[in-house]
Amino acid sequence: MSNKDVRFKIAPRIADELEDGQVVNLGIGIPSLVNAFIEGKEVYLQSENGLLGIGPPPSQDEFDIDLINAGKEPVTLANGAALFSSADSFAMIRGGHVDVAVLGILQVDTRGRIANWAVPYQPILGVGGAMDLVAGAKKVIGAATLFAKDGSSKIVKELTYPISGIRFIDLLITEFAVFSFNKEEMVVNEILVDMSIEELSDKIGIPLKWRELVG
Amino acid sequence: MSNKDVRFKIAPRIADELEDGQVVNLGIGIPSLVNAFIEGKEVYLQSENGLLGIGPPPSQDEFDIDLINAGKEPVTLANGAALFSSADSFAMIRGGHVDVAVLGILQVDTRGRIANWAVPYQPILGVGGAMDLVAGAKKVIGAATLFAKDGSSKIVKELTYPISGIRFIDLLITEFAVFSFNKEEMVVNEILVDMSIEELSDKIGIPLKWRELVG
Amino acid sequence: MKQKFVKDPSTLMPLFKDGQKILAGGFGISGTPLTIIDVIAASNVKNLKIVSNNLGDNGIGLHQLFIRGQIKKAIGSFFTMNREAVLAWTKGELQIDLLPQGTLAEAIRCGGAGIGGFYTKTAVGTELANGKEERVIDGERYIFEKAIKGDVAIIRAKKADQLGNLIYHTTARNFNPMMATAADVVIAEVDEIVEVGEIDPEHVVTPHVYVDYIIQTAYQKEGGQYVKQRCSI
Amino acid sequence: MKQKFVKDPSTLMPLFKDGQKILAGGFGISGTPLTIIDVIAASNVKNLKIVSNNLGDNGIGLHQLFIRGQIKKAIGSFFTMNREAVLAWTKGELQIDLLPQGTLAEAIRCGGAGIGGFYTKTAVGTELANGKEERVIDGERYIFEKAIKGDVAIIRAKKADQLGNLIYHTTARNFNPMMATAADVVIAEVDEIVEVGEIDPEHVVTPHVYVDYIIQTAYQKEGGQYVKQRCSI
Repeated sequence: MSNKDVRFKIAPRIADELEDGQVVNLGIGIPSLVNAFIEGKEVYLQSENGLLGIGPPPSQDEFDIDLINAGKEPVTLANGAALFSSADSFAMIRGGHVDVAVLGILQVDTRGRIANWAVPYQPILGVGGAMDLVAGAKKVIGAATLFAKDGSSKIVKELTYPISGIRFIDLLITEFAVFSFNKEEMVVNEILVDMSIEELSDKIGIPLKWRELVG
Repeated sequence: MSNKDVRFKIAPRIADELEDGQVVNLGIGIPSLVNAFIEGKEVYLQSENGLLGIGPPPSQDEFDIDLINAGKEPVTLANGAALFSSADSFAMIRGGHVDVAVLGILQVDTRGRIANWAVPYQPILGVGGAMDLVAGAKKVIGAATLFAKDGSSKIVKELTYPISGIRFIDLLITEFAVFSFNKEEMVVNEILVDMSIEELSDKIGIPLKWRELVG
Repeated sequence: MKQKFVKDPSTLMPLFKDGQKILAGGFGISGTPLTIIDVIAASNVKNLKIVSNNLGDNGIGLHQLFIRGQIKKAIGSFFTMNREAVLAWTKGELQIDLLPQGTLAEAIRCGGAGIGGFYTKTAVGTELANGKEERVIDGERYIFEKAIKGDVAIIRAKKADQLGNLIYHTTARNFNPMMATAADVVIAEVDEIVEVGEIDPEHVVTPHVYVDYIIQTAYQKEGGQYVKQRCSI
Repeated sequence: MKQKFVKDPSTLMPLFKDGQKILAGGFGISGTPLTIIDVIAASNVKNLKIVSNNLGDNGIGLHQLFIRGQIKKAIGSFFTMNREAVLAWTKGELQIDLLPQGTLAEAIRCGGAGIGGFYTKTAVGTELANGKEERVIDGERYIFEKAIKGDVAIIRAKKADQLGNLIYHTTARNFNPMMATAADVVIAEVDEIVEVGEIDPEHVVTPHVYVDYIIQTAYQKEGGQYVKQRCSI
């Protein structure tokens, strides 16, 4: 699969996790593609620059460069939207009122802590709302291709990239599998390719186990 | 003069101190009477429950029990008014955006610290916005009859009533005289009755001096 | 769409439990959720901790809960006018936490905003600063205040859309918008419920994410007071 | 009524001085006071400390001030896209204080609200918490952040009335309302100036007390970008 195909495989799987009535913040990158797969679901998209209720992408006529999402892409207002300041928006995020944040990640450790804002040995000059979302959202879903460009696994025993917060994420969705983190333990919820859990373990170099399905 | 006459003597003198363009918060008691004497001045009245721009008292038709000032008296909206929450209102007050607070006082010491929210040996169960206004307004004008019901002077060397904050007020307006506090020193700006400064000093038991008029 | 509108307010009764901390909007009677307070009264829950500017008046609003002995502790800024409350406090029957009005408003805002606490210049050097940490920041004295959160917030708005977006009416806004953000369960009492889309996104004061239940008020303004129109409970 | 509307923006030039801390609204180009920034550029003031989410883009907005070497320090949340700024920082020519976006927004709000500082849960345990005080409140970890204030705030709104009451346009609101509260001098750039009374008191976002000067924007939206319409300076 091309990188683009992979991303478009991950996005609808993320959409499957979203539930009617949820307030969801979609990060930049793969998470932003999720918007295209939630039609029919009553999900309310929050944008940290000050909007609850992102509508469908604008037509040529609707296009307004002032009305943008956190990735600075033009958007529209959904029916029932609300506009507010950045202070009010981050009060909403940090205060635990966003049900789900879907965040692109660079690394995740096997307990569920993520790195998604900076690269080692590079100037650290941008963070945006990443840390607020990690600290504040009720549920955090990580989204990423499982392997970096250099072939290394993004799931690691210890983060080597700068950490984004002390909070453990809930779910990691990759093109190979869906992982969940319960009580700081990583388990496999679902394998999305024709591969055994042992093969997947070998591929990422970390022993994996299935989530125990409780009654 | 009856007590009512006295209060109505103090109120217009306070109004004289207010300037066009100022945002003013009028406290409960004598300060609330000032409203009647500012006609013709462009003063914007702030009410700490969430309003900038109090209009004239409501007619029978306009009366709305939801639209009240901080003293819970019915008010109207002035042209150009703005409504906001209590948090935003006290952000405005505490943040130093109210030009003048006119506050009733129980005592003031000779440096300009005031007591205006509680009585000694009584349960302390109400403070409202008093301390926020003392701490936050750019200028504080104290308003009071000079003597308490028991005949004691409200100007004292040391407060015996609970203090309202560490801030020194700027001006004290009584029925006898106008006092100002500069660099923590009390001086007499103006005597409003037929009395010498020595007679006034005797009356309150504190030596008084005139403000030195500079330039 | 989640059905937030509850036709019969009495069905909300199970939301209230003994010992809860309840944030109640209102300044005097203005902006007070009178109908929801009637539900709490009827529920007979006890030992409530009430966070509200004051405790209602004349048997209306929170004063009703006080009279019925349902309140264990009141956290607010102005109880002087609630004479029985003062008496109950003197007798040790009511606990009171007194905060400056602006500190109360800010603490509730912080509670809803993921802020643990803040430094305010209000009340420095006064009796209300007793036992509170003081810190000098850039040469100015401040005291520390912790954020306030509640189990349930009961608020009063003018209009809700079916999603739960709210707008308020004049100074009846007061503490309601912050309280809407700072509790696990938020119930809004409104005059009017409209279709989604009828409130301009620029005018929404409380976005729907904060609101769990909406009821229509049973009270109307008549002759300078609120009069109960329907026997809702 | 104080005349806040300034017809010729260039007359505002004396308000800007070397070494000032300037709060500049905007998220990307949305909500950025482009005309006021042109005035600052023309004023040639130097060593500015700019508080803004980012530093504009493509020679527009704050990027212009950066290119002209007027900025000594940038306090914001996202400079990664300003490649020359990153380079200048590497060379030691530009100081940068990086804050999480929500911490930045909250610090500015506190600056305007008489709050000295606050405890936030954002960034706990990260490199951005280095050197910052940590405190556990009710079992949760928080870090301390000081309030931010400026000498001048330059903000962008949709509409002002002659008094200075402001309303905003969609997501161009962003940092502007907080910045309006947190500086000694506040200049608002708007699309439209209307008579007092034309903005509903319920809809005012920034009350007039916060606004010192109002100018009409020289920019209009055309073909997906802002284009300067009048040579204002």
